[in-house]
Amino acid sequence: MQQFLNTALTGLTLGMVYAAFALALVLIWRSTRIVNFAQAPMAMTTTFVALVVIDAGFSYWLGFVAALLSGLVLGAVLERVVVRPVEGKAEINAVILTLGLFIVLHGLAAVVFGNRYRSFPAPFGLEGLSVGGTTIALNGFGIFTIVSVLLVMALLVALFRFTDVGLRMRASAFNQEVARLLGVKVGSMLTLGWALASLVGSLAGLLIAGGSLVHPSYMDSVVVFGFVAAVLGGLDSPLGAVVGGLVLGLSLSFVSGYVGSQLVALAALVILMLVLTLRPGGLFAQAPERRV
Amino acid sequence: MTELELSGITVRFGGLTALQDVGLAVGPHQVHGVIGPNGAGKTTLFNVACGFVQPDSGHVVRRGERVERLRPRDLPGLGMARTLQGLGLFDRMTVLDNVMVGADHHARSGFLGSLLALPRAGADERALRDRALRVLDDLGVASYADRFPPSLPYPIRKRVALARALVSEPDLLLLDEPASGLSAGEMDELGDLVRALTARMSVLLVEHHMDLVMRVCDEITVLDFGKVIAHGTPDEVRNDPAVLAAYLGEDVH
Amino acid sequence: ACGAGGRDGSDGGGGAPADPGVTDDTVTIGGSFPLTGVAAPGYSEIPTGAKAYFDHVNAQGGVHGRQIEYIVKDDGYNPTTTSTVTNELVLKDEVFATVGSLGTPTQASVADYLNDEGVPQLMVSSGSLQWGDDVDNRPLTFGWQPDYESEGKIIGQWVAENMPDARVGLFLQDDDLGEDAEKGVRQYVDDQIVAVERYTSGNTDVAPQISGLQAKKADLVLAFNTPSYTALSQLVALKTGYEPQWFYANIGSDPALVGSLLERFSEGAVAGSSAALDGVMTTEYIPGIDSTDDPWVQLWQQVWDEQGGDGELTNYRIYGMSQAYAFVQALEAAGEDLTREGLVAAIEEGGTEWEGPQLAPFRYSADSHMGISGMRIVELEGGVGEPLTEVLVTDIGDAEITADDSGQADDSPPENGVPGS
Amino acid sequence: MRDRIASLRQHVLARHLLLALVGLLVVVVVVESVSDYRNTQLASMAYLGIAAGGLTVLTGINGQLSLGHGALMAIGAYTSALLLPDRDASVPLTLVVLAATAVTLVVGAVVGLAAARLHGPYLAGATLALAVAVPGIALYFKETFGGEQGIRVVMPDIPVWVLDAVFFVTGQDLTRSRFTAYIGWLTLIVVFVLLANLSAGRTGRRWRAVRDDEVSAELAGIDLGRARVSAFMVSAAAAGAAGAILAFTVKLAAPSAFTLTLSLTLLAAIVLGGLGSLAGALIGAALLTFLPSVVTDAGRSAGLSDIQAAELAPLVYGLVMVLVILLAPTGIVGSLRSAALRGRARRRTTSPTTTPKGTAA
Amino acid sequence: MLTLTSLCAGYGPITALEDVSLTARRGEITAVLGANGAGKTTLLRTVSGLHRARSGAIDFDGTRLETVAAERMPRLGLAHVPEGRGVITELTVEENLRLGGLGRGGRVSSADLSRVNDLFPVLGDRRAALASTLSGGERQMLVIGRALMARPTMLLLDEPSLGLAPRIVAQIFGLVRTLVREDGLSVLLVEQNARSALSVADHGVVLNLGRVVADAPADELAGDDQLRHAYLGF
Ligand SMILES: Nc1ncnc2c1ncn2[C@@H]1O[C@H](COP(=O)(O)OP(=O)(O)OP(=O)(O)O)[C@@H](O)[C@H]1O
Ligand SMILES: Nc1ncnc2c1ncn2[C@@H]1O[C@H](COP(=O)(O)OP(=O)(O)OP(=O)(O)O)[C@@H](O)[C@H]1O
Ligand SMILES: [Mg+2]
Ligand SMILES: [Mg+2]
Repeated sequence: MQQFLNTALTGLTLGMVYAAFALALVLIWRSTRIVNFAQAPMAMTTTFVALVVIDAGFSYWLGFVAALLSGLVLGAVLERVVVRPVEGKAEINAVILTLGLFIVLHGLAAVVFGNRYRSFPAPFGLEGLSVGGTTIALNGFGIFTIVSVLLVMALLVALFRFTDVGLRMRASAFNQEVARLLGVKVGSMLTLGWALASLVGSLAGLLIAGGSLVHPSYMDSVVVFGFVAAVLGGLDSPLGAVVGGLVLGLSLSFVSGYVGSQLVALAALVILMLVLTLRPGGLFAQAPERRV
Repeated sequence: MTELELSGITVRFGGLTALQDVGLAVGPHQVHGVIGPNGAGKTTLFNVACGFVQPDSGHVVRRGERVERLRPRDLPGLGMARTLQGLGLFDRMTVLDNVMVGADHHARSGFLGSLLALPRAGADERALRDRALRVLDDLGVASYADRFPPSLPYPIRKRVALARALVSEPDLLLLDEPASGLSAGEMDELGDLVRALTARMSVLLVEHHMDLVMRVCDEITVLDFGKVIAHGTPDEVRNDPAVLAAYLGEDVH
Repeated sequence: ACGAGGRDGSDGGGGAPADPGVTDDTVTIGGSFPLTGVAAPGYSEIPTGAKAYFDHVNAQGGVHGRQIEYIVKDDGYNPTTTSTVTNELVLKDEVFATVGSLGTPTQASVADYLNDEGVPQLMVSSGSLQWGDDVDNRPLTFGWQPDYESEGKIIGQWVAENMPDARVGLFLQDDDLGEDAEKGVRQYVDDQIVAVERYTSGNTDVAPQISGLQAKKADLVLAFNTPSYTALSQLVALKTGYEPQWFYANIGSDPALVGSLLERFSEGAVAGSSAALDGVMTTEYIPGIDSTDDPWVQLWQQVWDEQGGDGELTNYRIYGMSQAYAFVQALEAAGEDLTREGLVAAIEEGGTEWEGPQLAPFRYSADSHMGISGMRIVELEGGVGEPLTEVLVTDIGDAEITADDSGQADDSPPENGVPGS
Repeated sequence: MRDRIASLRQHVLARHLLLALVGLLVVVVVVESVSDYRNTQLASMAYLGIAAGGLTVLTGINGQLSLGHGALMAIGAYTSALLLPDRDASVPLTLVVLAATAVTLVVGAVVGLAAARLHGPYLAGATLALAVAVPGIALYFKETFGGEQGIRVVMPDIPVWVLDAVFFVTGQDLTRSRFTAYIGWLTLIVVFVLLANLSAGRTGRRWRAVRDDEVSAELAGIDLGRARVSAFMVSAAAAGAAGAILAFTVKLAAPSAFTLTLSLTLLAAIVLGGLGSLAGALIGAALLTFLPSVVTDAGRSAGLSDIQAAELAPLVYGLVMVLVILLAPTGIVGSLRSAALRGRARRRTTSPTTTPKGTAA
Repeated sequence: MLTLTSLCAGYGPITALEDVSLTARRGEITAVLGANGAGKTTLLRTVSGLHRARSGAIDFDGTRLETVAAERMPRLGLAHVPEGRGVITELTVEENLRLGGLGRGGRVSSADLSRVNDLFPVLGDRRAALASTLSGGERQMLVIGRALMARPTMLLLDEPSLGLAPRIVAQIFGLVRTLVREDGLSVLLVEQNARSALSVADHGVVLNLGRVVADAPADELAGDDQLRHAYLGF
């Protein structure tokens, strides 16, 4: 029973972490129609920024803020300088470009921050909470993770559903020329999309890193599962990202604990294929488009 | 026998009824026009006839035989072809290749033929190419054969799209707004062409340009809000008060 | 063996030119390691240690007047790349031998090739059995560190004797490390084992595994994992309130590294750096960074200070240096006329006698190419291993476990740090 | 005009066989004149090239993005490894390659069926999951697939008649790495001829049509699902053959050889080379085979430490990817082609200005 | 109001506009006519900043537009209804409309929304539907309605009648006339359908192969048989 509970709880926090990453992907997808494969190394880089700040003797929260801000800047700069030329072009070029960025950032981080394991502090206790005398696999940081992901999701839903900026961002993503004709500063919107996404990605990085070990590749496995979570939910939907993350986190935790950790990726594939077979556009896909 | 008969077609999209109990029949060597206000359901009707939309009720009868669960890819086999309201050209293929795709169902050689480039496949390819070039020639656009559509003027592209439909040698052709974006002169040529086609096939035509419709159609069905509000010869329809009110507007053209 | 006749490496025809990689004043050797990628943290330091030691030897005039040139390639822990870079080492750089190359799947992918090409594959950095137990098929391959099976046996026997009532849980990396070790452990404590959990390297979420051990109420966990997983398992245990007795195999118990990793998470259990693993048991087969009194460690520190590059001396670097030391001994023993055949013969003949940092002797002979034969069990106190046993030696299969009587553990290094002088 | 087009296109097979023959000659000359080390690199280039050629069909010609072709290569490699367990195994290599191809083809059919309804990022996600899931199977079924260590591939002795024949032709003894290079490149030539045939013929045209406009393709009588699945199968078959060559070259089939990186490398190869063109796939494969070692060597000779030099390689590799996409978005072949077109346009003064991306070789 | 002077524009080696000069006066409908490929669309795109002129000047109420970014146009009071299907199909009908209203800066007024919904009741009915589900003509209405949301002072209309039923065409032209008359809107109207365009326009400009071949009051053009036959095809 306790094993079941603990497996579920770790699955829950893990799922939230995937969800955070997926939210960043959804944000970029909605605002630029690009799947950002470089999300993970971007977040890794900003996590290292936080680590530098914290190692310099400042508080965790200052490092936290530094990471988020540097994420914002990194996203904006990358969009302006590197990604701009491929936006609205062939999908695959953007894929390759972000993969290239992935490799470059990785290489740079190894050079700048060193290629070794480092520990990353957490602001809250790492010891599990104790409920009725037994310790459960949920600690202060886990709760922080859950709360912040839900908050980000709510903010994103609000941004896209209720605000003019959200509408402008979506318009820019879908049809740059028309958006421009309608007075939307398309360039700024695309930059904003990347900056915000990179901020959310940085948050994901911090949530994964907190109370664990980091090194230049520490986010790599999240790339796959975060992306799968986003696709499960249906890339366009923040709610879908969170649901997708949870579904994945929980199932993978159980597969790992009760079947075998080698099959975790296979389980992800099976879940994804089951969902996509029934709903080719993910769980929260919009109604299929009119074709003719 | 009719070339195509649609009977009792009803289509709903969620709460919206796009077509309600619509019927029409296209006779041999006839041009049958479908007109109606925007959103009346004309394209949807075409989509039913082509298998893009499965009707909630009603059925499609081709040469007296009822077609069950029609799919778009069955069209060439049924001797039907259709152009789209947009262009739908293959932008990264040459004009010739575009048209050869239209002729595809004439080819007999299969995957293995392609894989090994068997002589049979080669002969097939040559035959397709000849067909395609012939049709392009007929429409006066053969000189663009090795160009790519995005680099061509709009009217040329329209012709390429038409060529792609014609090359399958259908005996029922469905044209969705073939004249949109054409100049008056080009429209006249199109009218002549459509009339000429009736020697070989029947045509079902959706069009908003009344000059053209009135000139080429033998029979016209008028839709409004998904229902047939009038049906008859161009003259009958032209003077039908319901049609005037719903579609033509009192004073224009 | 080889298709085109007469190209065998063992072609003894008289007057043959010197073997590749050897000149009168140099010997070129190579190695492949994960310098980039997921496996790079830690492991990429091993060749820097080895290199520092070779530089030290070179500065003393080399071996038999030959300077040692050590070419290090990156394989990113991907066997495909290993095969590519090993080809490069053999065909382009024409190395005399590979030394210390790291990893089981990676080195397995080139073992046959190296043997076919007649290139000695020396002191592979892995505890798999396959480097030493198949001399007939791989006459040129040699292991170095104690194999995981022997380690499992030594640990298993100790547990059976000293903690017969413990409910034993196994925490295993899901590859030959876990597998070989389990085989060894089960020889002694098969009936004590209540849970076996395996994690896949690369999957950093080990909570389900730890929960599994906890659920089966294992109160002694024998863990065969890499150092980062030691830290991860400790963290998860903290989270789930699981407090068994931990016993980490040598490979995962780099106290300095794990301690520094855990130091940050300073809540309750883990306080100061070195104390992080207090009370945890492990094994030891070479002295590590925390044994500052050990003459070998002092030598390594001196070598690193003189020849090392950036960074501190670490246990990974000590590992590389210890390995390099053994290789220099082999060169020394092979004599002035350096040939591959001669080198292999020298290791097989004299390897068991060599002095060196290793606590137990090598098992090198014409029948076995297994490396270090044993280790002792220690309990970590302030980052230093307090011996719980003397040095125990054994071999794979049903070889007995005995106390080492060779006195190997009491060696101390020669004055200038170069063997044989 | 008509005649020109016709005559150019008429003899597809003759044209491809001629190219293949020229290719073969080049291969013999190159393989015989370079060192053994270069020959193993050539063998690596061959398997990357074969897989990239297959991916070109899928992604370039049929428009389906696959991030999982490494997994398909794994299936080919494991099949080969299972067929070559020891030196006495007498399965001829040709048969091994065919078996690897066939098995992967079947798997490709299954994956293709599942993938046929997916688009864009959803397809990318599914294939990405495939790429990471397949190695896990090898870990789980340790008994059969050897777990983390994988299965060794034991190459049979080179048949005597081959040795004799090669000696007769070239006057040199055939070394093992040469032999592997020959097998790799012969396979590549066969695969490329077949792929080029498909691409130039009716099948290729259908694939392209589906890529460019589904609705119009369907109206022309093309079964979208079948076109997609068949492209997937062809592409998977090529990946299977590539996997076999990989197994021959590396002499091991192990999960860590088929990481996501491999899949992404293939994708990078076809885009950098020039999407949709088989020549591009080959150029991309060459780039990715030789670039890392060239960069590492350069770094080392510039005085960097081993680790720094090793870290330089991916950095440069990533930069090349970014720069090619930014400066030559149609890849190397695409850029060459549009340069040629511009040259021709300057001579003719009137010609299409928008150069369509990616038409097949 | 809008004056083009010696405008030249093209695509690569193609010259689409050559030395075009024309004036669209305030409170008038100026029709730009010409055959396919005459350069009409290019003209509008150059005015609204989607395409850059090679040379020449564009003056809008004293502002030089040649270097002004397209996204600034709505604020200057220019609204461009692009040729073909310029709806954002992935957004709903209402989102498309609101986007139009945002162009001016500031918020979307519900009065504007209901005005457009009154003009095109279909759009009101289908408010929450994705624009991709609309029929061809409904999309055309949406684009025009969206442009009106910005309350422009000058409207650039590229083939508004494309795909519209005759009655709707009449309705739209009537609407444009009303706006011109009552709100002082100025319109630059590009049309293939010269006859109906000239029937509503005050002034007409005929382009042929990128050059202006006629520039005169609408009724004068409609009366010029030779010109009609040569360039307007009716
Ligand atoms: N897939 C769909 N989902 C929802 N509504 C749809 C869908 N397809 C069509 N409709 C609606 O059904 C009605 C009929 O559409 P249809 O395209 O058939 O009109 P049409 O007569 O072709 O109009 P037009 O002349 O403007 O092209 C329209 O109101 C349209 O918005
Ligand atoms: N993106 C483009 N690339 C290359 N040439 C173009 C492009 N757009 C237009 N042209 C060419 O510029 C010329 C003018 O085109 P434009 O679209 O302005 O004409 P138009 O009068 O609007 O024609 P239509 O009635 O077909 O809309 C034509 O020759 C056309 O082929
Ligand atoms: Mg329609
Ligand atoms: Mg136009």
